Amino acid sequence: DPAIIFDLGGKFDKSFNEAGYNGAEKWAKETGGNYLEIELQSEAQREQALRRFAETGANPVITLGFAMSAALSEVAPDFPETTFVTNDGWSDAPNVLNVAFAEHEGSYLAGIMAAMASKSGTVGFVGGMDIPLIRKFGCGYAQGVLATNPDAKIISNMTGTTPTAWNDPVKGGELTKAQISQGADVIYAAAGGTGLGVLQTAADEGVLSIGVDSNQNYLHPGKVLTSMVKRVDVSVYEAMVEGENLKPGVRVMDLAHEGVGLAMDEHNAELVTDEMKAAVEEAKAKIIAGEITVHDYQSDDTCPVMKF
Amino acid sequence: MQKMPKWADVALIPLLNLLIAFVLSGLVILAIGENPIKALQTMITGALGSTYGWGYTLYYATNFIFTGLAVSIAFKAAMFNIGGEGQAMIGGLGVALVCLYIPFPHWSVALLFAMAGGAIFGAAWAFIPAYLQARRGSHVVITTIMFNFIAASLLNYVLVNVLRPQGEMNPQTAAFPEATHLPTLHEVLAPIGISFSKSAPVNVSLFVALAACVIVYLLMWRSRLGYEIRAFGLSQDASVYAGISPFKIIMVAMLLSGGLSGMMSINNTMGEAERLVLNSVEGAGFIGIAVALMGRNHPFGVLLAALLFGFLYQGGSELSLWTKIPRELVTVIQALVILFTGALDNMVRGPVERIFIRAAKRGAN
Amino acid sequence: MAEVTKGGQQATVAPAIELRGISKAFGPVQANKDISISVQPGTIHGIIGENGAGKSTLMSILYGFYKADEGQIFIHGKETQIPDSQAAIAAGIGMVFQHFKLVENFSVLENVILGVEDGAMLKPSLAKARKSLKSLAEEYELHVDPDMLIEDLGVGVQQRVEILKALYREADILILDEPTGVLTPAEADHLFRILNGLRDQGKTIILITHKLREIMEITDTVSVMRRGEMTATVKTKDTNPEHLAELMVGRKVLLRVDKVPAKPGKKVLEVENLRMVDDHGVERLKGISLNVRAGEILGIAGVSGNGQSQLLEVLGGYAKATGEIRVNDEPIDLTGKYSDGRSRRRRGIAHVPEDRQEHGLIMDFPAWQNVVFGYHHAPEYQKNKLLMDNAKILEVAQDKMDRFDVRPPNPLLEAKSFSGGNQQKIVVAREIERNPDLLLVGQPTRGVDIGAIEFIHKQIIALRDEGKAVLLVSVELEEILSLSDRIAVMFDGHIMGERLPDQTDERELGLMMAGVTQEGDAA
Amino acid sequence: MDFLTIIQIADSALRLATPLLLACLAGLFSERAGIFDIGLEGKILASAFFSAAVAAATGSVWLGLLAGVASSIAFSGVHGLASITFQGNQLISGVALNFFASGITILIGTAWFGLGGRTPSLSGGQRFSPVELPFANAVADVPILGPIYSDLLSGHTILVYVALLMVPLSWFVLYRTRFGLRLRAVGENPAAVDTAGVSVIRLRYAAMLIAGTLCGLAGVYLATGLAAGFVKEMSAGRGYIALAALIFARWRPWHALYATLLFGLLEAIANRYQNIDLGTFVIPVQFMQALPYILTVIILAGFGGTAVAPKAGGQPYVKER
Ligand SMILES: Nc1ncnc2c1ncn2[C@@H]1O[C@H](COP(=O)(O)OP(=O)(O)OP(=O)(O)O)[C@@H](O)[C@H]1O
Ligand SMILES: Nc1ncnc2c1ncn2[C@@H]1O[C@H](COP(=O)(O)OP(=O)(O)OP(=O)(O)O)[C@@H](O)[C@H]1O
Ligand SMILES: [Mg+2]
Ligand SMILES: [Mg+2]
Repeated sequence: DPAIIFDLGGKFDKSFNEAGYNGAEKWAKETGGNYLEIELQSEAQREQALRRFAETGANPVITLGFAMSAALSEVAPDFPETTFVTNDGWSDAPNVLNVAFAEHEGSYLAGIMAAMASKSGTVGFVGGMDIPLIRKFGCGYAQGVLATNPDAKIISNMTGTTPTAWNDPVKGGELTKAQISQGADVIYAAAGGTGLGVLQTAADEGVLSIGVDSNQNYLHPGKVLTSMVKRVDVSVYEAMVEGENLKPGVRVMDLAHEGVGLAMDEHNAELVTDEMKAAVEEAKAKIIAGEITVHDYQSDDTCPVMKF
Repeated sequence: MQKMPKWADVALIPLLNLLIAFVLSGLVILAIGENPIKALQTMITGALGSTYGWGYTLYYATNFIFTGLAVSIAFKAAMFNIGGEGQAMIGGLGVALVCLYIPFPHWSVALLFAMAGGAIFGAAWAFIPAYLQARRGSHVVITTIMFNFIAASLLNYVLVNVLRPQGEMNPQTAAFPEATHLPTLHEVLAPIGISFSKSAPVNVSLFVALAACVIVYLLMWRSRLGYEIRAFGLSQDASVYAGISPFKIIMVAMLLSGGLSGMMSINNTMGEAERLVLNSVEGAGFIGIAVALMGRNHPFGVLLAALLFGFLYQGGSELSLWTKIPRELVTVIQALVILFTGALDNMVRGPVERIFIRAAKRGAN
Repeated sequence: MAEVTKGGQQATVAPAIELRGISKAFGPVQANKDISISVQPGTIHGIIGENGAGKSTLMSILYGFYKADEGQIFIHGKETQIPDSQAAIAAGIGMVFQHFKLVENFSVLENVILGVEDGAMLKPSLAKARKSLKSLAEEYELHVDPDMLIEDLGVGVQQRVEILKALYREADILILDEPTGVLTPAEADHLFRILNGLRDQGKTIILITHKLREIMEITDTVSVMRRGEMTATVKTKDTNPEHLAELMVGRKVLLRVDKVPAKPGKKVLEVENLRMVDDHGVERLKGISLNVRAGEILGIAGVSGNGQSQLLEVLGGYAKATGEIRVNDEPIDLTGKYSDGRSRRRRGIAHVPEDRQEHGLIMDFPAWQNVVFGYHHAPEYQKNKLLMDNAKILEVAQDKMDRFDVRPPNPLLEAKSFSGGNQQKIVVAREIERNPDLLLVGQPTRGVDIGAIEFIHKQIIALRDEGKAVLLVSVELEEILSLSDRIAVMFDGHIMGERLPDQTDERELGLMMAGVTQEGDAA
Repeated sequence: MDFLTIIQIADSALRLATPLLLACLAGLFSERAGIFDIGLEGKILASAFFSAAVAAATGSVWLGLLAGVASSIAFSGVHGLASITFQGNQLISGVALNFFASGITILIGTAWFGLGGRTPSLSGGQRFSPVELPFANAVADVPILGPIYSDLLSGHTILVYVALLMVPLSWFVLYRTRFGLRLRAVGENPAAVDTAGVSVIRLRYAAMLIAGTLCGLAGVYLATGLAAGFVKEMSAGRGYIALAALIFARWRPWHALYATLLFGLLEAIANRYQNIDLGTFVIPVQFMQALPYILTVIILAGFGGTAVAPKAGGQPYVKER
């Protein structure tokens, strides 16, 4: 059987891990197979979970979150027979499939829509914690915004520095209010549970918000401009389908491979104008074609358009 | 004037308490439609059934011994140090700096320096609260709570902007050099022919922790300083009459407390992760409060309580690995254990005591 | 039904209080064993007994503070259940506890109405209480400022508040547990006048005390308790102090101190112009000058709260002050690094503090650890540079407790589980046995039974006869007069003057303590 | 910084202070009665969950409120059982309850809604909606006072006004009523209360009841007033901050208001001015996030003076050793 290891956020984090969970469930439903799973609770469990699952012959062992990188590099070599999958993480071990998502590209598109939907010319970004991954989201977003409206103003906030930063919708709401009072009328949330507070407050205050990771449009129909979906569900689903004979290596989940993208559905239909659609499609095409390169914060730990 | 034999006091009562706690936990498990017996088996075999299980149980216990001792020392001086969390974080920073920037010939030297680094940084983080308490009377509970938040911010900044290697996704330092690798129990025991799981993170820090228990015992119960700390904690007025300096005691107790919290990092940071990660402490500072209180603020009580929590942690991991029981159940079990062994103690003690006294009376006449 | 003859007239009435077969155990401690007494209405009944005899326990049971394991209580002839103090109050019982039950940071008024407020709102209750307090004050000359906070009142006044509490609750049975322990003779006399007044109104009073003088002076009947049992009940007029003392301790007790005349040597302690201001900025010592010679006892008399406590604190090293203090001609540091208790001890000053529970002992430490309290740095108690020699200390403790007849002689017991007198013996043993050059003693026999008093007095005299200097502070004029070789009277932070015990009397000292300057004294 | 911004920050401060204030007052009643309460965090969390859950299930926020308060009271009850009836260690009990809350809420939540402890987002009658104070719009244009009234004071959920009302109320109860007198007495010297013929036990349980209720309201406000639903661990340390505020306020109602408003204000400011760009470099966001706590310490040190806790605080009332 395959096994999946959810990160500390837990499989119901309404975003990243939950997407993975949905992929696994999809597979389970279709094939009727079942899979091993664990929601990590402590750092020391990372290695532990990998080993225990590998020992029991689970294959592939799918992990979510960049934080698994170190543990993978430790454990993978001890189980050459097993294929490990890391979403977001990285390991040079030969039996690891590295799935890399191009959040910056997805966020870039989100930025374009934000800029076009914004009447005030001021848009907001609320991140969970000031860590590289979140900067990657923010930086891509900012590039998209500025590409569309060079003199747009971007207000960026981080929620906190303790683990509760990801679970504080109240603070999320306050940050949103603060950004609105500074003129923001479209706000992109990349903050897990805290993001729910952002979307909620935006809806209450009558401004638009942009969800992240999973499709969160349905949370407030007609109030959520779109969601920058990260198809972890696809990655997990495919890995489970290929099962034993999954090939290690690198799999890039970018726009080209539909690994990231914007959620368009009935819930945000009337918010999305044709111009937006057009602009997004055009940018997407250009990015795929390489005519536009969205700077990836991770590549050099800098963001040309935004200070953190 | 013993109300009941010592063995009953130190063994029987706690066991009865534990029993109640586990029975209740069992009911909770039943309530969420799982099999408590199986769950208990999973926990016990998972945590104590193999050297592997022990390896993790002891690893967690090591953390809790340090933080537990830390809290208990402050308590003995009548101070409630809620700041173990922050002190441990900053201690980790100290350990990381030592390991990253000093080239070490051998792990033993590295360990000594890391211990110093962790202890000094941890103590430093306790210094301001201690000083403000001693000089300005600012309540140490507030200041240590605040310093937990401040520590989190500081660490977050340092790991994201200063110590994080370029291109590293995780807010964490580079891996420590090989020379600072602490031998795991496996590596320690293999030479003498005892085989111990090589994948368990328990390492020589365990021995440091055990040593710390003994040293703290000697300090608190055999040394002049310990005598003064305990006296001060029980009666400040009397201590002043006896010529004990409140300032000295408050500072010393808090610095020792912070130092011990900080030293925890040799286990989780240097021993396990071999790099400093953002949430390396993950609540051990708060668990320390429970451990200290349950251990009656006595080093050996702390040791036992720490083992118990190590067991709960490791047993809990196994639960979430092999059953569909959500990880939060473990938290609930911990809560019940703390509640019954710690706070509802007398619920059992009262009746038992009466039984013994009646027995004694009957014996008398 | 008992029959008493009082003031000539015959009376046959149900006893106001009758206890039958009361027993009470605290865990393994049998505090009261099958106790029965009955007290006639309109009389004052005294209860005496050694420390730990069970007096307070018995009365606390009557007042519903503790519940008896067995036994019945009859009030005015009819059986009454007293599960809690509320029931006791309802039955017309009031009690002044040995350790006051007052809320320190409440005003007198608030303390008085606590528990008997009428109505949910405070204002009316307070107003009403203020009025009746006035009238009570008139009636019994119990004057207190109703708005003062308890913590700002002297013990004497605090006790008045306790009595007022009882009267306000219209108690007709009043229990007083060692009321005079903390009072000056003047205050005590005042109290007795009040008690007599109450008796004449037909109220019934139970008085626990260690002072036979008071028993003889005011009670009609007296019971003696020993080791939790009621050993005797006699009419006061048919007995005498010596006999009572014997009943109480089980052996003959020497009630007066006998000592050889002092042979004063060189000055050990010299104090000049000592001034001290407390935390509230009040000047408590206003230029004290005195000296104590080797081989003499200087007694300091005074109403409590006139600076004696501060004087001891300064000399003992735990309060800062200005002026000059010399011990054996060496100046003592009053403000610097070495103005602490430890340095004082190093300089040969031992100190039996006024309050053994607040200062003298760590109540939660076992006796053996208390025996080195303050001297825990002394070389002989150390095993090596790092560790203390607990085995040795335990030995020393056992030995001291045997020689000082501390009961029970078990060094492993926590200090708090000893009765007051025995706690005091532990402190005295600790301080005297260091054989210091100068011994500071504050209220050495407060709340201590006569057996222990006799013993402690002997120890102090013995030390003085070894040629040590002793500074004795006590509110007990009797004690001052019988122990001291010289007497200084303190009032309002000044020394009013000095007297020799054989050339003065309680009257004169009393006047000086009240601040009345005598000719020839510079105040 | 223009006037409007000040209003907005003050507005945010008021919202952020409300849960702290309610929890702080809860702690105040508890500790004034001599029972330490570091279980505030847990009570807030439990109440937040049950209020949101029941509101979601029944569609009525008021039923949610009842459920939330009830759960918090239940927690207080256990705390009372441990620290009053069984004379246990009050700190341990508090710690245990905090653990229990963080576990049980998610456990039940998962079993109930299958959203991993989250409750569905609340909407309409499932949450408290803002109440406009009378003439809010009318006076809006009056300079200075207008905005203060219509933007700052008006437009909060009812619970905010309840919380503010609780301050004078608590003061009145504590200092003007028989109950208050006895409550304060029992926290200072239970023996005095006992010998005055009043039941220490009953008084302390009463205090627990009040504390439970107030803390419950704090949780309700978090989940159904500020946020729209429960998210695991959403109390996010506010219970501890409330505790700090309580000590800061030296166990006095009005000071509790000031202390919590201060915390709220500091947080609001930190939220509003998060990355201040000084051209050459940006003040690190982490610094701004730590600022409220740093300032708290500084202010506390500046104030000086020891905060004297109720004398009998923390020790169970034991008559017979
Ligand atoms: N609350 C209590 N818990 C346990 N033991 C107690 C308690 N109160 C008193 N005792 C014990 O009961 C015995 C009687 O105590 P009690 O206070 O009645 O004596 P007493 O005659 O009042 O002594 P004293 O003259 O010193 O006041 C003593 O051994 C004391 O240690
Ligand atoms: N009151 C004092 N006046 C003058 N010198 C002093 C005084 N107190 C201490 N000293 C000096 O300071 C030295 C060290 O102080 P102390 O007596 O505390 O050493 P110690 O007792 O060995 O300390 P510890 O017991 O903690 O090891 C003493 O040996 C003495 O010379
Ligand atoms: Mg007594
Ligand atoms: Mg010494």
